[in-house]
Amino acid sequence: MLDKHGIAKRIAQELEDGYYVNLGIGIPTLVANYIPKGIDVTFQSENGLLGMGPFPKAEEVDADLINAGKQTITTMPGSVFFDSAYSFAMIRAGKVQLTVLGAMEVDQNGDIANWKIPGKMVKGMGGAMDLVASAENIIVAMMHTNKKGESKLLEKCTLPLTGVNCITKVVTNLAFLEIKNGAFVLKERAPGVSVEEIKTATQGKLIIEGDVPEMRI
Amino acid sequence: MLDKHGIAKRIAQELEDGYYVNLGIGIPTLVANYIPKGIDVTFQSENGLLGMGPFPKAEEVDADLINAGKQTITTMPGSVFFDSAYSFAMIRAGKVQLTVLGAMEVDQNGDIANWKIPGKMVKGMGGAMDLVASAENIIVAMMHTNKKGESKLLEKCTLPLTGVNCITKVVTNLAFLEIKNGAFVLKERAPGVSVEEIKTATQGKLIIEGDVPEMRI
Amino acid sequence: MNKVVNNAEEAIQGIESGMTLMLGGFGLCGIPEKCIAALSQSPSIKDLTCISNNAGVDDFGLGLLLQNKQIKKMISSYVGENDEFERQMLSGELEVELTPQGTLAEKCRAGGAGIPAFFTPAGYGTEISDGKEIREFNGKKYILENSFVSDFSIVKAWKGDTDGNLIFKATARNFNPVMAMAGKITIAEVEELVAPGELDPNQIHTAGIFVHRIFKGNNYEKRIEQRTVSS
Amino acid sequence: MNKVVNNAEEAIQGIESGMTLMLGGFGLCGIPEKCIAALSQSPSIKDLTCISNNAGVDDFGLGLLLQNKQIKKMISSYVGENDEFERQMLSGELEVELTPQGTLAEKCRAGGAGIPAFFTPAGYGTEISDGKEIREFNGKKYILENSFVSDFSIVKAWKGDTDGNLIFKATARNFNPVMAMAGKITIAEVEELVAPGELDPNQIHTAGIFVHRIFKGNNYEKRIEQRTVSS
Repeated sequence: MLDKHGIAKRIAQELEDGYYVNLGIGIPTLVANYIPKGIDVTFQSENGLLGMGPFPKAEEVDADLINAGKQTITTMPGSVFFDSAYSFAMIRAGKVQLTVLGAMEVDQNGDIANWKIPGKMVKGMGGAMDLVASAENIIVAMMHTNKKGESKLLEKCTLPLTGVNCITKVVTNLAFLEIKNGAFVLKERAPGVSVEEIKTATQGKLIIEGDVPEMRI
Repeated sequence: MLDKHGIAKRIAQELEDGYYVNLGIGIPTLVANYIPKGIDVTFQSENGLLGMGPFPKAEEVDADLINAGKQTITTMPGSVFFDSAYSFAMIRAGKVQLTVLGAMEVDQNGDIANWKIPGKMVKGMGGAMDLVASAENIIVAMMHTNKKGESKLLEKCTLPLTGVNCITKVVTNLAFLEIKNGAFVLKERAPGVSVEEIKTATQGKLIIEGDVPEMRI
Repeated sequence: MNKVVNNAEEAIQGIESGMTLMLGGFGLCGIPEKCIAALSQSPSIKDLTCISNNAGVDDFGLGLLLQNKQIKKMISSYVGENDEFERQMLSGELEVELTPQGTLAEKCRAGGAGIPAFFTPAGYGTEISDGKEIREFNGKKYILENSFVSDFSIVKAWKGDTDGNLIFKATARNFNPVMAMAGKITIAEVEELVAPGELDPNQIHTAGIFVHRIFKGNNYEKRIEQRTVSS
Repeated sequence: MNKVVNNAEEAIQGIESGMTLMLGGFGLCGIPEKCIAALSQSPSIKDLTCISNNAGVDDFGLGLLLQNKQIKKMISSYVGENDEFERQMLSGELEVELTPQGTLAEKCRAGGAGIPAFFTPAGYGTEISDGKEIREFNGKKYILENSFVSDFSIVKAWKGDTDGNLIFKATARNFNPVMAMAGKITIAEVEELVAPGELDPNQIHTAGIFVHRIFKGNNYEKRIEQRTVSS
């Protein structure tokens, strides 16, 4: 079974040299810590930065330099600042090659729900709807089940949607799955997790083809 | 009767302090030479400049610094360069307060034709259609009649249109007119020109109210 | 034509109850803190519709106007770092229109570009598309969104000149340039105000044609929401 | 990931007959003269659709491709400083789609912003609006225009870095930044090529994410169409 860092590590293996990547808040943010060696990726922060670096040292903190999570950050050489319209221009035009974000629910059609729970205070969708409507390659990083032990990989999302038909990959504490032709295709098991456990934890249609390898983290 | 410079001088009297102005090619360009004293106006060139200055000295010529007529120019202090989309953003949003342009025909409804003559090589509309569709205050600068002596102030334009219902004022070699409620309203006669001459040279509906004063240039 | 005013109090003259304001900033980064403070000192200005990506925190930014109940409606992409906001929203005192962040930015940019409406994919198939026109282009579904124009846009820049040309710093740029475009009247507060010609004309982010009033603010607080540091 | 190529010949690899190209520039100002020259040296590339505000002059800029009859269709706002252009257009060899300049710029920007269509007032009531959807917003009539995307966009910048970030000079900026946004593949030729970090991140006009190939051109001619001087 993977912890948050394990999920981030597995997702980091999906990075390719030259990728422009947008990381959501939470587990996705951790992906930046595990970029494979020899690979050069550039992080986009939708509030207006390409080339986001790590957190600053205490003495370098600049209130005018934050990421989309409102955290103080730094920039890498070659970084660029721009306005919000330009930022979402590059997102909608598909120039951000990989988006990683968290979710409350994902379904077998690639629909995602991650912004609103009826009856609870709604904070808003931020840039998530623009991101999921535009990126060609979207990986969801989340726990396989919710706090009540219910599957978050569903036949059909029950919560208000963030986007439809958009998620291509899911990495959870239990497995790496692709979404294809209306089903979750089990590609890899997390270390020490059996196919049976994944089956039990997955409510949506699950396709298991041959021997499912264990992840190499 | 006014020459080109006289037309430009009369139009310059319509400038107000703080105006952002776009001048078309030909007579309109001359308006910049007659800005009334004490008045501060900023010229916009739709290829991407706010704060256009006069032509450069020979040794200052810069191929990267031209106006919309493709002429080498200079900038004034406080000038700004921008891209074509931003340039037409300010035009369409109505931030350019006065547009002056030439025309082949104008009619009593404020329609204008200035880009195309059937059967002749068509060079294109450039930015004219955007300008006339957007500016609230558009002055046409032109001769009252064409080379054949036919009126260019018509009941209805006969040439392909550049814009409809958009021209508010016309300054010709003979007169200063406003377009209102489907008619040309004669506001001023050019020096030495009689109301009768203007009537004869105007094919569209002409309204003459009381004594029509002579321009003061 | 003088665009320079002395301070935030002068800058906000003419803002009246019931108006629609745009306010730049992302979180507390790049917000026009001087004008917001001045508005909060004019509690008779009420029923405002505020277009702003976020709604401040309880005691800073738009939170100050919420405390005074000066805001009738917020149009934002993400809110609720703010207890008073949550209270007013849940009690129904405050109307909230949540809009995807990119759509919000594009609505402002379009309004400031004379484009009344445009198609965007964001929110298709979600409740955001309810009641909106859907159209397919090249096999993909898009929503028709109308643009925004404000009575007053209030932005914060790093440097400005007296002609209203603006330069923003780092990610404090965010919504400020597009909101500056979309104001019937646009107010800019800046940290440094210089004479025309002192800013490089190649390097200006907002052209002065979009800015009607400008002033230098003093002692910016620039509060940080999430101070994250590395060791 | 290396975006740097050695020269224009390498940069235009992959451009094939029948493709749609966008080419920056206004008149001869800010045109990608090195790539245009390289294309004219590859006369087997034909039937191009070229989106460019103008069409060059007989012996410079896009005029070179016209001489070679490499262009099937021009999409421009103003053409005909060019005898060969006129001849091909009148004989029907060359198809020409005239588009208002602001609409042309916005079509490129929209294509590069993932906006497939937008409403604009330009050309309403003229032949430009023939066959297009008309809609009224706030009492004014607008035309629905579709956006443009190119197979290759070719732009010319003043300075660039090896990540593809670009800075333009003066009015040589014009259509270049919006066309850079709208290319499936975007090529930038620059006068000065530097390492990442040498350009101020606040001052970049085109973000490298939009640029796929970049090279330094030498000995730019920068021909002037109308040399006007004051005494």
